[in-house]
Amino acid sequence: MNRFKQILDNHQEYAREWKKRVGGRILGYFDTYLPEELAYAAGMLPVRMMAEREPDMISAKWIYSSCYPVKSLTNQLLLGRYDYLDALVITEGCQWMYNAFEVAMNNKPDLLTHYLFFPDHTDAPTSKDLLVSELKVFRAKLEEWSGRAIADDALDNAIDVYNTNRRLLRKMYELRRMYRSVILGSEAMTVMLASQLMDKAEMNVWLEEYLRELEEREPYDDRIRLMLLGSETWSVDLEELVESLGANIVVDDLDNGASYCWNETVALKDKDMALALRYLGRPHSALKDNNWRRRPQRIFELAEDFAVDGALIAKQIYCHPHGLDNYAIWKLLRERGIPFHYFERDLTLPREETRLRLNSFFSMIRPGLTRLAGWHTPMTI
Amino acid sequence: MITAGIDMGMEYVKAVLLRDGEAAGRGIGLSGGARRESAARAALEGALKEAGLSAGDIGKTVATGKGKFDLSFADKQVTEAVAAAKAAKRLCPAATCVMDAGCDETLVLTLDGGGKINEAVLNEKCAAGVGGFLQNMARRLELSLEEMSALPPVAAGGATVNDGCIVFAELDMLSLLNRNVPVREIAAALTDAAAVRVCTVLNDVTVPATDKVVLLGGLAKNKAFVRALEARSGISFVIPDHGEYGGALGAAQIALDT
Amino acid sequence: MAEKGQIYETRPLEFWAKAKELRAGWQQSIESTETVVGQGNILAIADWSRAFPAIGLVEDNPAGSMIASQSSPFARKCRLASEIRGWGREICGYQNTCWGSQFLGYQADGSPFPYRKFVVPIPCLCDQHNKRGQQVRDFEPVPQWMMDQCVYLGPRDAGREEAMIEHRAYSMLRQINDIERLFGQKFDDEKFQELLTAYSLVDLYSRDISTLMAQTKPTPLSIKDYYSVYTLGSLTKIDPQETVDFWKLVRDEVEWRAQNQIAAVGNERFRWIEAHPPSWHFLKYYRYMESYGAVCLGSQYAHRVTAGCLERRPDGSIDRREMLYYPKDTPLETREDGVRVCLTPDVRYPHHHKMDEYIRHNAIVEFADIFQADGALLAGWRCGVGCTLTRKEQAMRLRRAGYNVMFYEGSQPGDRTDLDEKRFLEQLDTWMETQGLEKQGD
Amino acid sequence: MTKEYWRWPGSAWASQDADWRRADRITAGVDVGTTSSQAVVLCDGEVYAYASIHTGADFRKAAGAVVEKAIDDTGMRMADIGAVAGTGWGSDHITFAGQILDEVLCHAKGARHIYGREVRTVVDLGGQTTKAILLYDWDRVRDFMMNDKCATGMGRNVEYLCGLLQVPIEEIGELSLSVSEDPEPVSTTCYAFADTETMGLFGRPEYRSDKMTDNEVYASHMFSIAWRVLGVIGRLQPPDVGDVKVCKELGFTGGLAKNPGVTKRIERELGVTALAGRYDPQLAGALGAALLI
Repeated sequence: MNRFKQILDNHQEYAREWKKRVGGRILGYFDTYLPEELAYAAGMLPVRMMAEREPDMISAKWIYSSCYPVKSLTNQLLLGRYDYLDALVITEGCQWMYNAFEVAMNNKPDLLTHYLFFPDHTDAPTSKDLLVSELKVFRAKLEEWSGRAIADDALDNAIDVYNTNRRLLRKMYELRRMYRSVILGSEAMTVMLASQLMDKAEMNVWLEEYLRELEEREPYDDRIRLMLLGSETWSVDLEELVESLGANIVVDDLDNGASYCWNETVALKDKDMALALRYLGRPHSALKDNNWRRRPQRIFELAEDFAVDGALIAKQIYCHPHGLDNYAIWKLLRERGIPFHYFERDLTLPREETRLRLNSFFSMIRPGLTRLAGWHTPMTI
Repeated sequence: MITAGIDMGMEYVKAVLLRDGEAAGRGIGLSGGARRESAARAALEGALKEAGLSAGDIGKTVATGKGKFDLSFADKQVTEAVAAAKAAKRLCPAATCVMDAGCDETLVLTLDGGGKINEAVLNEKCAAGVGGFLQNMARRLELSLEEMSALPPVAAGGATVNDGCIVFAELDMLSLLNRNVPVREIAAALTDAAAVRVCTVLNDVTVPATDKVVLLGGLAKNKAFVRALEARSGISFVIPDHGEYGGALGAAQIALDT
Repeated sequence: MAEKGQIYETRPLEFWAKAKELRAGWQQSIESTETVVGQGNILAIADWSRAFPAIGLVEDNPAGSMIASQSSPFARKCRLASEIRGWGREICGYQNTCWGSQFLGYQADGSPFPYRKFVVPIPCLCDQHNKRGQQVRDFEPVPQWMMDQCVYLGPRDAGREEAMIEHRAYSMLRQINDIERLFGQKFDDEKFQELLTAYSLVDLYSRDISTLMAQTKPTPLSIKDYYSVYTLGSLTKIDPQETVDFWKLVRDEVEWRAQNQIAAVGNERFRWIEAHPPSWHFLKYYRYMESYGAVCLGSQYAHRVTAGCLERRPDGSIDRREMLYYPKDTPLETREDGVRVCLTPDVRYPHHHKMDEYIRHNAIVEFADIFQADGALLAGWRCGVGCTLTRKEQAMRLRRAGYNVMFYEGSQPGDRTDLDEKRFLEQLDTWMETQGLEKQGD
Repeated sequence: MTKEYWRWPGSAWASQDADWRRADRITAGVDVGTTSSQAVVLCDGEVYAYASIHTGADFRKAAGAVVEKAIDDTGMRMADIGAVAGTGWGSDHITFAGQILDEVLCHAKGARHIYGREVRTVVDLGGQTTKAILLYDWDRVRDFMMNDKCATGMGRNVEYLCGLLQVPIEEIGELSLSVSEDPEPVSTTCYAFADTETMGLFGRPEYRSDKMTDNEVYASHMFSIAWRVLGVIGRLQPPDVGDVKVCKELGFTGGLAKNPGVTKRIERELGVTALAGRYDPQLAGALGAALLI
């Protein structure tokens, strides 16, 4: 566990060190719609850009009114924290991220950049064709950057490594599904986030060891089982706070959580098509879930499957897609009797305020289980 | 000729009298929203007393500040930017940049050699109220402003609060308080966050100034804040005496010049 | 109409009367015909909807800002209505007001909300809108067709474009087919082509108008006046031939004014540009600025083309930008041709916030140069993603090029939420006064 | 010494009729909030004494001080209190409490005691947080909603504003109600925006015609606070179509509940009349804690 935690805590260190060790190039990406396999096959290490809380005096000059994570990304890029990146790629998605991408593009002329149009209309019969066309463009760009063609077996290998990673991460979710979980939400999220920072081949080795460890582990006590919904996350502060109050997050529907690993690439002769189908077919982020609403139903199914007691919806301030999704999700959760608590967060988690919310929420949904100064909360008012 | 400049700030009203261009008197008073006009009269009264003059001696009065249009007896109103630039030019002829950090607004101006304003940048609304916030927090922490001003700088790796929003900063402050972090450390963290916030305005001009930057406004009096600001920005500010009277001084100078 | 500080002759616009007449006629026609009203975005689908006899499209942006301008208390109520149903408080005014009214079930005057009969969601222009359209179906399972808004960055790439156009053409043809089937209306292919031809003519006239505004000092037409006829023929649907005639009329009058040095604003001494459509309160601040003798020439958006419709040629002359808006070599014989013609420019010339290399780096500076501007007023619209994207950078670029730029925080797009009007006007004072300009005519 | 307009008066009360020495069971509830702290002492389930003070910079000190203040002059000592329950932001610091309870539960219980059993909607208007609580008509919390992070700090904001405007905090609510018609509220997003906007409302020549009177400015600010609270209340039971819906048996708790400029406006917008209570609404949290022991 500590290994993963270290990766996450020093989220830029791994890539820097990898570059020194392997000598390869690093490709930074913004959201999880990037078909990483292509970059991996081209010998690059795809690394997810992670927001970080630190004093920010620069981003306001370049970007206005964005969410705090994107301000942080802008800040880090301008401060040169990401100067080890060789390339920066964005897929069509969050526009705040796009703004950060543009700022980087204009301020770091040496950075190789690419914009990949990922269809917002994911379920048209022509969407896959368009994505294949975009993948070919991306592939050509990667080949131009590296000066050599992406070999078929390299791509096969990349797809295999990524699929293995997804399978292992799914296995971790299976362990969380057990009635008495052997893994805490904060641990699982740490692994999840670390996997977006690491070379997947190495990650897979670590992960296998970790899963073996987990199988040996004694399960935790009966805890309130929660589901985490809302915007992407970059730290496990919230999970840890939840755990300190006697609950556990057992499943999530975050774009960089469960949705990142939920489906695998199914082998096809046409590899671009195989990748296109994988990414079009993944559980969608709020932004891409813009035609027929699929998220509410998926959330309900996960809630049933993981037998959750309630849901926490934590939306980043200024995250519009999630703001617009609340309506349908709240409605469905209410109709089906799944209690939820909604709150906004930014990069700082006001611990006390959140603790008060959570205490009240937990004692509402399972009064007997709340840990408040060693006493059980009375059942009635 | 006697000219008067009155700066109708959000928290304080400041008055400055010039006798033939030489500073003759100053007066200050809490502005109190709706009572600005009477506060301004009182501040002016104070300045007149110091100068040994009477109201009838004043040849021309120019008002500036957020409430400049509330003053019925002003001959002219000028924006805060114009007044601040004038004051900076007077106090430091070589100034290339002036920053006016007050209760509510933070204004940064870059000047050319002749004192003309190249660029005027006002804080984002999300960064409003920094001065008032610090005072409010001092009150919450049961510190006087003097005590807050005398605090040592924040230690590296110590407590921090949100530097993006004063509303969130207050929540963080209360969390620190609940975790038994010493009040002085919390105050230092708040001061540092305010300095970071003010730095965003300083950075917002096309080419941020590095030298000969004049700091005006009430926050200039807060030593801990100035130290934090200098550490964060890397600028060594020119801090004139009575910097909080900058706007009023500029207005009085404009009354003389026009 | 002599004003204090007047430098140039000015006189009222004559096309005004005709514009009013057209607008009234349009108003009458929509009140008298039974129209199937759907939700969609004019940019992407207005072109086909008009070839149906009675299909109407309502876009949430204009609908929202119209509600907000009718009644601020009602707009506030709409915002509250969506907030309590879970919408984030940072969802912009357009969305909140329009869909808040749907949540309430009634409009500002108390009449029932006009529920849409179908919906065409358009993602991508702005994240605020990315999910727009779902709100319609949350209420009632009406037909829905999505229309992707494809863009790309970087050098022109014919292969990339073709895939995008195919993707969109498929959606559009399917929409037309389905509407014929579901609402029993016949798509008039001839009218469709007539419309496309009319649009290209209007485009030419409007570029003439832009050229005249840019190149004549004093400008014969201010953007304040231009905006009042801007939507005639597009959002305000009138007959294609009438549209063309009207735009010719406008062009001719502006040309005449330019030749005779008739100014839009008699005391013009400062020319400024914007970077986006103005917010709903624009009339007030255009007028306020005119009291300083500062006249607004509009934005790249207002002049209809992402990069601005004019360009400086290598020899220094200024001319219409060579646009592939309606490619000359494209035949316009079948419905598919028409659809492709509709879709091509959107892909080739992306909407202004997703810009290609050229546009990002140079366009706004070139625009300011061509329009002989002295400064620019750039708005940061709180919570408006698409409206605000890159605005800060543009400000920086213009400043470096020597323009005096005022960046201000406006309302949320669509309504007056978050607008601190007094602060904004004081910023305008600061902007003017720091350049030594004083109010005229006091 | 300039007058501190923002400082609201604390309170303390002890029953003159009852004698605590005869009580079988003495219990106390302590609510240490971000801005104010309250203690309520019960003798055999009946309110015997209470106090309310500014929390200040030391939560632990406040917790002790508020209990001391409540039992001051009664001859009772801390040791005489059989059981203490604590709640609130600083509840960790109530070292003498036997149990710590969550705020929603305490406010709900306290509100039931103050407003009677029929209360169904409890709106807690605190220094930092705003909570809207929906109760079943049996003794359970059905749901609760708390403010968005951006809408934090409304109670504290009124303190700050009163200091700035130099208007006594006890009066600003009434003053704001003396206008003939409410102006548009200032920014309903957050208090930072609202403050800047409010201070700008005091006059500008271009707008002399709509220049506001002082009371209208206060009204505009109070209205914006009320509006932010409405958003929290409405989220409890959003109807499929239509305006904000609320169970009309509504009671306010918390410090800001004593500001009619806020509560009356909420009542007006909701079309309900809030229940009248037996005790100071600010005591609800501490009272609830004491009752829940």
